[in-house]
Amino acid sequence: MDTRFPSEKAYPFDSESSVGMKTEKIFSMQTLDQIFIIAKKIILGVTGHFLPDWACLLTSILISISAIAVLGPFTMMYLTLLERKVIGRMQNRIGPNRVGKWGLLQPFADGIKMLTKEDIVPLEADKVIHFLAPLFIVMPALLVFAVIPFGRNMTAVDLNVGLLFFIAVSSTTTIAIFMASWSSRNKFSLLGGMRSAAQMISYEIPMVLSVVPVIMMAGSLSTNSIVEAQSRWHGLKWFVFTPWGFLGFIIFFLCAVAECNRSPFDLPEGESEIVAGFHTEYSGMKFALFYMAEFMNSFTLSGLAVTLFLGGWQGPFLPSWIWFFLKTYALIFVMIWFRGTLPRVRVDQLMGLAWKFLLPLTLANLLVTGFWYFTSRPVRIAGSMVLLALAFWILTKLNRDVVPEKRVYHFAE
Amino acid sequence: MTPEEIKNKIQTALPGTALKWVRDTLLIENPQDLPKVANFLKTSEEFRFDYLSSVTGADYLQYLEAVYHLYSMEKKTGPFVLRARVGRDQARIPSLVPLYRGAEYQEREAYDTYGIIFENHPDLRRIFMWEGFEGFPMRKDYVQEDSEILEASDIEWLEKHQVQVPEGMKKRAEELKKQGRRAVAERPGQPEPQ
Amino acid sequence: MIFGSGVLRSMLITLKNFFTSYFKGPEEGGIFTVEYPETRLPEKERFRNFPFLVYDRNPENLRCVACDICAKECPPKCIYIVREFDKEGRPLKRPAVFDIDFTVCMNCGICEEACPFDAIYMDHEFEIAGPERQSRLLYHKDDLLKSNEYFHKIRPTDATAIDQQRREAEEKKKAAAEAAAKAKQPD
Amino acid sequence: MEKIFSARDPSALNTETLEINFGPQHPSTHGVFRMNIVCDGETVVSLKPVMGYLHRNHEQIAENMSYAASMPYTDRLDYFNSMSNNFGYSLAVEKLANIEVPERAQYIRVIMAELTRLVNHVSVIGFLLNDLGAFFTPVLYAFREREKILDIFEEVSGARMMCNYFRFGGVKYEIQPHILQRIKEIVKKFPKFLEEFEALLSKNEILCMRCQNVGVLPKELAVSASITGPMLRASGVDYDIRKVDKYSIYGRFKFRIPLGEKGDVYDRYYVRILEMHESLKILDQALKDIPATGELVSKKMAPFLKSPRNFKPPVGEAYGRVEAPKGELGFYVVSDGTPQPWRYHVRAPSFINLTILEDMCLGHKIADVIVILGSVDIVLGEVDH
Amino acid sequence: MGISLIAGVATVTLPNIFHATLSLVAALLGIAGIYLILHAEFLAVIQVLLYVGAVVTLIIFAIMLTEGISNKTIAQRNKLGPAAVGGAVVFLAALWGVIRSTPWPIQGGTSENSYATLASLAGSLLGDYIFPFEVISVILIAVLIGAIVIAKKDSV
Repeated sequence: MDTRFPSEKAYPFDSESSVGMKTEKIFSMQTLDQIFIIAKKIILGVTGHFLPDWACLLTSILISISAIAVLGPFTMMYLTLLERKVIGRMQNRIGPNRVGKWGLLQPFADGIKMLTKEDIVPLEADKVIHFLAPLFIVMPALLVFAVIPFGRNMTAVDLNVGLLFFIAVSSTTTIAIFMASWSSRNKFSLLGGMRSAAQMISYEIPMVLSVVPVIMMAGSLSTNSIVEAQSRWHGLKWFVFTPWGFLGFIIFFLCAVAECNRSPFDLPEGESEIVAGFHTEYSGMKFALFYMAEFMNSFTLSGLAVTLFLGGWQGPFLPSWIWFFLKTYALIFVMIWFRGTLPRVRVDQLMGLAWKFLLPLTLANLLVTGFWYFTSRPVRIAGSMVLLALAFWILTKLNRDVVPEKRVYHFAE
Repeated sequence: MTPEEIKNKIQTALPGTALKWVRDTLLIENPQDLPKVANFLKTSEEFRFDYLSSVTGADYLQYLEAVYHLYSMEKKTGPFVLRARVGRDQARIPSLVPLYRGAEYQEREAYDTYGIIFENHPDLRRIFMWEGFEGFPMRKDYVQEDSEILEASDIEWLEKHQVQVPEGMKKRAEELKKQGRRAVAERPGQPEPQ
Repeated sequence: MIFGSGVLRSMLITLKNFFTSYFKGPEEGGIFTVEYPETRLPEKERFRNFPFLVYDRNPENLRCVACDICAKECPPKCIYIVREFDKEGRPLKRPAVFDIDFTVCMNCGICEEACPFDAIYMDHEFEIAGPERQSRLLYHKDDLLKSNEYFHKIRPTDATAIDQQRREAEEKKKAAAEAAAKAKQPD
Repeated sequence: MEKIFSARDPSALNTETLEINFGPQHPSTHGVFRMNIVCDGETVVSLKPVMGYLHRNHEQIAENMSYAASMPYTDRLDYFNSMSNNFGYSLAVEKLANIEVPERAQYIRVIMAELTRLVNHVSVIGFLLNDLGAFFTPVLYAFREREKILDIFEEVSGARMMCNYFRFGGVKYEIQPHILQRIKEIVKKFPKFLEEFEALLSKNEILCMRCQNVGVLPKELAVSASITGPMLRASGVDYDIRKVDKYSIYGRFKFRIPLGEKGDVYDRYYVRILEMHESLKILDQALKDIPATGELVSKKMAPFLKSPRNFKPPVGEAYGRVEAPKGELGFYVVSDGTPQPWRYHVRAPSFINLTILEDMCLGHKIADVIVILGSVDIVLGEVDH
Repeated sequence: MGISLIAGVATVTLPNIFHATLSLVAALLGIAGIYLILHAEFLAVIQVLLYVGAVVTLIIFAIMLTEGISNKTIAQRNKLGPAAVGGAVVFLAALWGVIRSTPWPIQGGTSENSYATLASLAGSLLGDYIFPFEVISVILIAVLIGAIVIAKKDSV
């Protein structure tokens, strides 16, 4: 097991605090920035007096884990509320407003409802797998929280292959979806499972490839160093402000939306077509677990997009973790916005988009990044923009079947 | 064109068809001629009745009838109504589905409700009633078999609420209860007041 | 047109509605939800729900004469009337039983139209939900009776017009009776 | 070798064909409609509609009661547009008994029928988008406008959906000037809403991808299969009963019939949008020309309002049809001189439009089946009558 | 290690093919765990990504598309058990020679960056072994093009 938790590492904090001493304001800013780290340090410091070393280590692990374990479900609960509120507003409705002020207690009401609901297992179902599937779907969703840098020094496990770890772990979600869809012995579930498999495999490729330019420029797979690489201009030199980063960000975000089965790529659970897809036969808390996984995935994927392209926790004035959450929630808002606006694409169009459009575009992006790396400033901005626009235009021309036709309508008197 | 002229025109084109005007509609006396006449009406340059608006059955006690409303989408004329009569027992009429696809469900409906068998229909099954349903509910002599039966508990409930239940119904329910059977039929909306 | 511009355009529309929902009224893309138990839509006068029986002054004096016309005309046959008899067995002009099964009634308003005695009208009361299906929704005469004042309250225009008609009819009847009496007197 | 990789032949690639039961309890079959779909992977190989879950033998109910008493039952046929159902039925009976309808009542009827068309078309487009997977946004925008029109209906007839407003030879209630004023306002504001609605939908690439060249219905097949309404016109056949029969007073209004090009789902969607524009034109003219006063029910029929059972049309038969929003709605009524019709038949447009469902769906994906079904625009009250 | 062994045995013995595949997942995850213990994080992650995320997914996809597999009555074993055991024994015998000839250092390399880090892996792939690497990529492109050609055929 990897044991390099932030608490064991030497922070820049100690050296920086001397800077912070200069004025009261900056000092408080620093404290605020590192508030969680300090809290953890204090706890460890207290326990370190009367506990052996291994117990201290265990406590450190436990603190990190419990922070994530609380954050995950809590995010999920309030994301449901946020989603319903935002979509309601987009549809000129109010959204939940009966439980608590502005419906703030709605998630708890939902939770209680989910817990008290009857747990139905179909007669013909493969009971063991049917039971395991919701657990296996939540597991990777929680695991990937480990490598997200929530703020300065706030990464639970700073793996040097953090990015790959994220992608690898989230790719195992497919297996859980398969287990759910296969074990329910429902045809809608089965269709949902097959759709999900095809979708996950297809979208993983452009997603990974769209990340590659970032890795090329940052020179590391560790999420922390990627964030560090975007720290210039007072923490505003984000990768998204470069042509390749912009395109990569859009592609990555689209793939992320597809990866966590959200509209307009929510085919595996396309409500109007296959009822609820792979979780058709789930009820009660198991169903809630599927939902939890979905929302946590959208949170972590937004977090990763922020980390890779939007400078992570970098940003002026505000504490780092506030920046991170602001950016992440902005991306989640966009996801909800998608859901409130767009119809679902069809399964073959989904595949077509991934293989015929996004994949070549990411490859072009890769080449452009190389071009960017090896040329000097005035040339690289104009050149890469032109190249990317060209690639986009060629691909739209090649994918004629998805481009809308112009229709003319006649009138009879 | 006057009705007589139309009739003559059809008869000259299709010799041997017996036609008759009934209430501004053309009665085809031998139902087997129906596809011929319809085909003529659909294809002839003069009529072009290419659109079969409605197919329906009707029960006139002595005979069953199928009524076809034809229109022309090309010439925007119509309606031209064809009817064919068949006996209640041998209700067989050739289907118009080969000519007009739109007749498919409507003929199934007429079969379902009146029991008119459309020959050569590609898929003549019941459409609204369930498989295994007996009888043809739109025929005038159809008796809803269970309308007289109420469950004993229903009758109890009704009487408790001061609703009078006819004696016959009560008796029948009692009998069924004694036999240990539960009347399956549903309670008719509200028992008819006496 | 760049591929993707249509999607962006439709997203702008939803974003616009997201913001207008906070600032604008329901006419300009604001929230059009009516938070039902607290706020209600204005009641329309012609709104019809389930029928009720009108009485003048006191419940004994109801207009219904148990003629059974509404029961006959009622399309789903949800009205059930039994005429009242006096001790000698002569029929009285009032119902002993007047039941309407609201589970069957379909709010068509034909009873109101057909009634020759202006006795049955459609109510505005729609909050009749209850936990029990059968007994709660079978309304008996006592549940159905409502005063003419109530009728005036919910449907002022119709009620005034009908009162006017009834008064005229009454006067006509009185005049006719007087005329008949006058005509009789000389004999 | 070649045969193995041919996806056209389902037996070649030994994949399992799935038989799926869509409905009767399915979120997007628009009610209790059921389809037995056999599909290979996700491609539909065969599709058999099963209906009758909402069957209540409407025809027999009507044959057992007076003519006027089945008017409220026609509301329940296509419960989205009760006004046009009323229109069709009263037209048939008026033909049967030779009843003239007074001028003002004619105008009111046309106004109501066209408002109904607006209600139907906006909600159909909304539901179509729901079937496409948009999360209720178009539906709620559509319902926002629909509410306004339903408010008018409530104020005029007393009910929002089950209006029961038409009577033989006229209409039931007076329509006050302030209501007419409100209808005018709605008509004035509606194009703005349609503009927004179109901006949300018409050019959206995902919608175009999903709808264009899906569920194509060729002209000849459409005519032969007795398809009517916007679906027929989307296939490019110029046939609108308002123009052909000129029933009621439709002959007086100037409007055009939009025609589609290909007959796919997109055309059906767009033809509906264009039809709404035309309906607005009719409404504009009707609201301008409507006489300020006039009787509501013809003198011949006025006494029967109070005693529907005494209305006995002469022996004969009549077939009255109107251009309902979903297609040709026909009522075939045979009278034997008694207060009850001897034969009463409804030609339900959405029922007959379903004839062609399988032909349109074959070879498409399951997701397309839902969309095609949505574009056919069915209401189960009418399909299962 | 125990987990992956048990799961491996389960993979070949379970009567239900879907269960077998799931235990294959467990086995592969166990191997990834072994890599982790050996401080080969990159390898572990790649193991999960490729084998669990992609290969097994494809296997399951194939299982789901196969005719009658969701039918409980179909027998999902064949009679090749003894042959498989024989094959395994032969393979083990071949391995035995390799195991015998390998010098097993008592103390594994303690330094974690001595081998199998990302940079060194990249260096050797694109440096020392550039020729095999390029050959493999050419073969992969050929496979890709072949697949496209085959898939294109039926859409004509």
